[in-house]
Amino acid sequence: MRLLELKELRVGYGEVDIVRGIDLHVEENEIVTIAGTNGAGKSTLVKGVMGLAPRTSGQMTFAGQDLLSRSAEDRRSLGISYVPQVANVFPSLSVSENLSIMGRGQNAKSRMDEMFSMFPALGRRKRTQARALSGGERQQLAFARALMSQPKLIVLDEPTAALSPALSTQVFEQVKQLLSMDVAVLMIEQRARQSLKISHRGYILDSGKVAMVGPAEQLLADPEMEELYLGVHE
Amino acid sequence: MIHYVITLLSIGGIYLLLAQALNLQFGFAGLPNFGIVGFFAIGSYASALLTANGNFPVYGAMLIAGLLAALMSFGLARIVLRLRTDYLAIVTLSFSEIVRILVIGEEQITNGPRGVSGIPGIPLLWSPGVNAVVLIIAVNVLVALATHLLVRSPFGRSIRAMRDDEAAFASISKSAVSYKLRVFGLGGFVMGVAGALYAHYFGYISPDQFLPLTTFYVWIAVILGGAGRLSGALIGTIVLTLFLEGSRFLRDVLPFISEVEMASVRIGAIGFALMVLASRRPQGIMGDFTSK
Amino acid sequence: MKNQGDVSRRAVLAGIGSTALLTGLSGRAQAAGNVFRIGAPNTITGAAGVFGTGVQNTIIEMAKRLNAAGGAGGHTFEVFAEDTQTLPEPALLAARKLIEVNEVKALLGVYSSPEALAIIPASNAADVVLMHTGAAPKLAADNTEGLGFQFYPSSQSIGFVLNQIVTKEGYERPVTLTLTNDASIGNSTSFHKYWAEQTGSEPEDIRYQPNQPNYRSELQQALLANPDVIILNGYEPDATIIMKQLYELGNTARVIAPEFAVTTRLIEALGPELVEDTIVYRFVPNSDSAAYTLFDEVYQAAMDAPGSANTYAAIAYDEMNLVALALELDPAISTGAELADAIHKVCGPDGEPCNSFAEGKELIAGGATVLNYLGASGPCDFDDQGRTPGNFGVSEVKSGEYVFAYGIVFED
Amino acid sequence: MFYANLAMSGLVQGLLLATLALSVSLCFSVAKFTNAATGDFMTVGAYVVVAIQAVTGGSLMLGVLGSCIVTALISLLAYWLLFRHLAHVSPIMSLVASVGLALFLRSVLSLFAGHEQYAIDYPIARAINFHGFLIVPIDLWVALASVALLALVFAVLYLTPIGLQVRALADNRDLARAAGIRSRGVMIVLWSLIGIVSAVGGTIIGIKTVVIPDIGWNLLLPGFAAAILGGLGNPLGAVIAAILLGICQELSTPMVGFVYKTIFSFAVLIAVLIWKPEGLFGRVEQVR
Repeated sequence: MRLLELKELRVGYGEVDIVRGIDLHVEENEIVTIAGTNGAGKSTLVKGVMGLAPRTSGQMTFAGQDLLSRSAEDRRSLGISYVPQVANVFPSLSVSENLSIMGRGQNAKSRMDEMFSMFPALGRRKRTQARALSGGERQQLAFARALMSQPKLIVLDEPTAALSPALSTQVFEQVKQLLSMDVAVLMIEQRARQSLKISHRGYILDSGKVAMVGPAEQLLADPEMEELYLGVHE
Repeated sequence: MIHYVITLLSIGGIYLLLAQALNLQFGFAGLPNFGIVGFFAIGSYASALLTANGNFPVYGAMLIAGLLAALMSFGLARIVLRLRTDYLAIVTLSFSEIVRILVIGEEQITNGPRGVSGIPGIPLLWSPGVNAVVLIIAVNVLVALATHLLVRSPFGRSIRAMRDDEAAFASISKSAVSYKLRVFGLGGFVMGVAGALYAHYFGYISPDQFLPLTTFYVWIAVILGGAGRLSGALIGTIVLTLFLEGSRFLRDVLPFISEVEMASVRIGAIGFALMVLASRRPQGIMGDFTSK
Repeated sequence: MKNQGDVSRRAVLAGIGSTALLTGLSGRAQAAGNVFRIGAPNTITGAAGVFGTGVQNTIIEMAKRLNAAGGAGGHTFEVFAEDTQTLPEPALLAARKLIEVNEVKALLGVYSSPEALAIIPASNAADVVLMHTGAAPKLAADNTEGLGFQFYPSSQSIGFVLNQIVTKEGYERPVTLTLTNDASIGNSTSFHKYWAEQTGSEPEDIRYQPNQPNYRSELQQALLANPDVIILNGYEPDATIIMKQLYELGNTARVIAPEFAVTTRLIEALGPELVEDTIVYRFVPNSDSAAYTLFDEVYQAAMDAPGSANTYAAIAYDEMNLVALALELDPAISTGAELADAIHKVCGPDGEPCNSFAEGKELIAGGATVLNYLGASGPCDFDDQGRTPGNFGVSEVKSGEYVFAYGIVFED
Repeated sequence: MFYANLAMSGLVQGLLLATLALSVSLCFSVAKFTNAATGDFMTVGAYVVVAIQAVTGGSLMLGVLGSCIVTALISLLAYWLLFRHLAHVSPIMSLVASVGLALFLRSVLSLFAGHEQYAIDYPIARAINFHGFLIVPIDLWVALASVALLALVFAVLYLTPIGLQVRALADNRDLARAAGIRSRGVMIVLWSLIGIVSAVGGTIIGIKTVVIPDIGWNLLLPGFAAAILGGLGNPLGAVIAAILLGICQELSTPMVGFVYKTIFSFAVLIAVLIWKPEGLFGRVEQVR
């Protein structure tokens, strides 16, 4: 089933459109990568999807329901979770507070325990303020927080942005594991090659428009793509 | 009637100078200076103390007053420029209070709370009151022209670019800092000269005349008119004056409001206008006339 | 999102335009027969906001009463009131507007030195009488046209009186608590001079800033000198806080303060116990005087509070009476200079004494040409520079009431 | 003993500023602007106490409780009619708008209550003397009320689900929204808290001083200084900074005198910011 579907989506600040008409979709249990140069409008697109941009127009549906008319706060209950770039946890909240913010009650309690067993490092530091966590732990917390609400889709904005290559590899592993939890992933990545390797499909943005789209392997193999957006082999 | 109009023009003109200076600092360079009355006081006292007890030429004193205020402004900016804008606002506000209390405390120099009297008027061709208003208007025109030229110069384009682009602001370069310092200094100069004009116009100054309320009035003028526009400072000052002075006449046709009530209503109306404009029309009254 | 609450430029300008239109329509004083126009630029807001309303309402109430009683010398009074914000530039603008738009002939109830200094060149040039409570010596020098009347006794005379009180009561270790403003510093400095001349010692002087929430360290410093009397030179709000905190800190030394600081409102707020035995001085020799009783009644009507709450209102009351008496004496008055001359003729100290406008009117009808008006705020005598000599009454607070003790006359 | 008494004086001074700094800091932490109307909220709080005392015949307790309700309502109204619309403009614009609100509140107060002073009725008592160390009974109550107020604020912030949401929104607005936190509910809690802090703070200030339209405004700048020193948006830091500033200010009086003590906090503010631009207990904001 088709989860997220964007048609002719435009997103912008003030009078300028950064995203200038994008068609995009994410299927259930699918990992989709969005790559592109700096300033191509990747982050703005995600903000638009999450309802956090000042101005969004076009069509946007989630599991058949209209998204545009819903506030950012409503999107979570539809089943979309968001992990922004860098500032992806609440730094002054403790680890367990970061998780419990996503929901309370019996259900949440058991869900939290699941998270702690999934990320044991977090389980050991339940009462620590998130600001005191290491970069890797923080990233884990961000994932755990996003998973708390049992979403159907997780939107990741450059999950490896501030991480070392070793940690990045770990993060990509985690993203792959999400599939086993029945979660689809829409991911923005600078490390497009690595990201596409674990993705089903990919979109390449340029100047606010989709420049290329296709199955991940096909994009990885495309020589033009190689030259323009992926650069030399890492 | 003519003297009332001249007085209005003189006092309004001094406020307009301050508004123009703030417009330069905040409107064009995005620097929120809430210490206006401090630089105003520095200029005022410098010129007054130089001329009150000696034969120091008034114009020379006014120039020194402006330079001193510019120097202080430049110095303060050097210290606080790297602070975020909210902190900058409060620190500059605190600075102006420090100036005022120093004036109260350093009695040997400033005569303390008793103020400085016997400040000579502005020597020119006509009577003292007319001299003042002519000079105040002339300085205003000069400042407006200078600002106009400055804004359109490469230097002006740089500071405007700095103000508009938040991202570029984050990666603040060395030259950007020096631009900002210069703008802050320039604004300080104009405020200092305004203070000197004020001192020579009234002939008497005391610390009570340099309360933060003056700073807020100037801000009100700039926000009402629309920051970043020459016309904004002018219209804002006129509207502010209309609120403060026009309401005196309003009461003559509304005799059921006593002056005691009117005093409250007048300030309340300014507060109300400020709230409405800031929240519903942040670009100010003149916002639509000039492009962004 | 941006447009949702937008107010259009047109709407804003229309609003301003209509205000301007109303402004243009107003301000034209209607031509009536013998209307005498009085300006009241008072401190409604700002630092002296606690006094201004009482001053202004007293002037308005007096005009109403005088008009009801048939006016003065065939004139009825019209009062134009303004707020000076206790600041010189709004004061000057208010005065200019009153002089030129409302064509007033006298400005009454002007409060501070900065305000009076800003106004006096304008009032001199326009031939308008200026009655004020400024204390700066320069005001006498600026009174070039003889149009100024200074109702506040000089700092020198207040220092003299303070010295007299301390000496008379036999205290040896006075300490002054001085608000950092022109008038209060002047009073303390003057007292110190007299005290030093007399005893050769310099009392401790503690300067305090207005608008502080907590004066404990200042008061602790004052009490450290082990004073037997504390001289407080300040105003009602700070005096209320200081009297309260002095008591809390266990002070037993007596306090001397002006009556406009230790007001009835202060006594009411703190309760009689805290203020018991405080020595207060006022510019009026005796609050049992006939003029004071009459003023008290006017103030009650104007403000619904006892007149002792506001010395400056008593002064405003006297200012109105003097103007009215002058007009009664010389109904043909048309210039400020003539008004000032006539005021000098009715204020004393020579001439037939009178306590009110009604009494003076009778005396004038009986042929008197020189009067000695004895006012609610003092004897209201003025030298040719418009200064009032000091003539003070000293009271003690007993069970929350002022009890008159003795009078002191300033001698240079 | 001299210095102990000065320190005591400073503690009282600090407590008077602490509520104001707390209110400034609370507002900044979530609404992200410096609220210049904070002092005038306190003035409103003090006037409501005076009014309720006049009606009920002098009950201070009832006055404070009533003031908490009324001031919280006014605070909420200010959010609903004004600050809600300023969420997307620069913080300087909000600051200027709050100056407008401050002027407006003060003029409404003076329109109805005049410019004369009022007093809050409480039993005035002499200090208790411990070998020269003086403790004024009302100061104990002031301290108690301040601690109770702090406890209330921190209980709401740290022990309730909505408090968690308030802190989350303060930390990261976008993330909080994506986590389904509705800012409206959080703002209602925030502005109610600000109103309650203002009511109690206003009462304390009114008790120590007199009630005139300017009392809150007069304390605003030192309150700002404390809030910034504590690291804007860090309520506990603000309270600690206020108390430290108060004590240091009073202890400094033998050196700097009573005139300059009023700018002590400003001088410290500038000095500290030169050394630590984010404030004593502030944290470097995360890059967004």
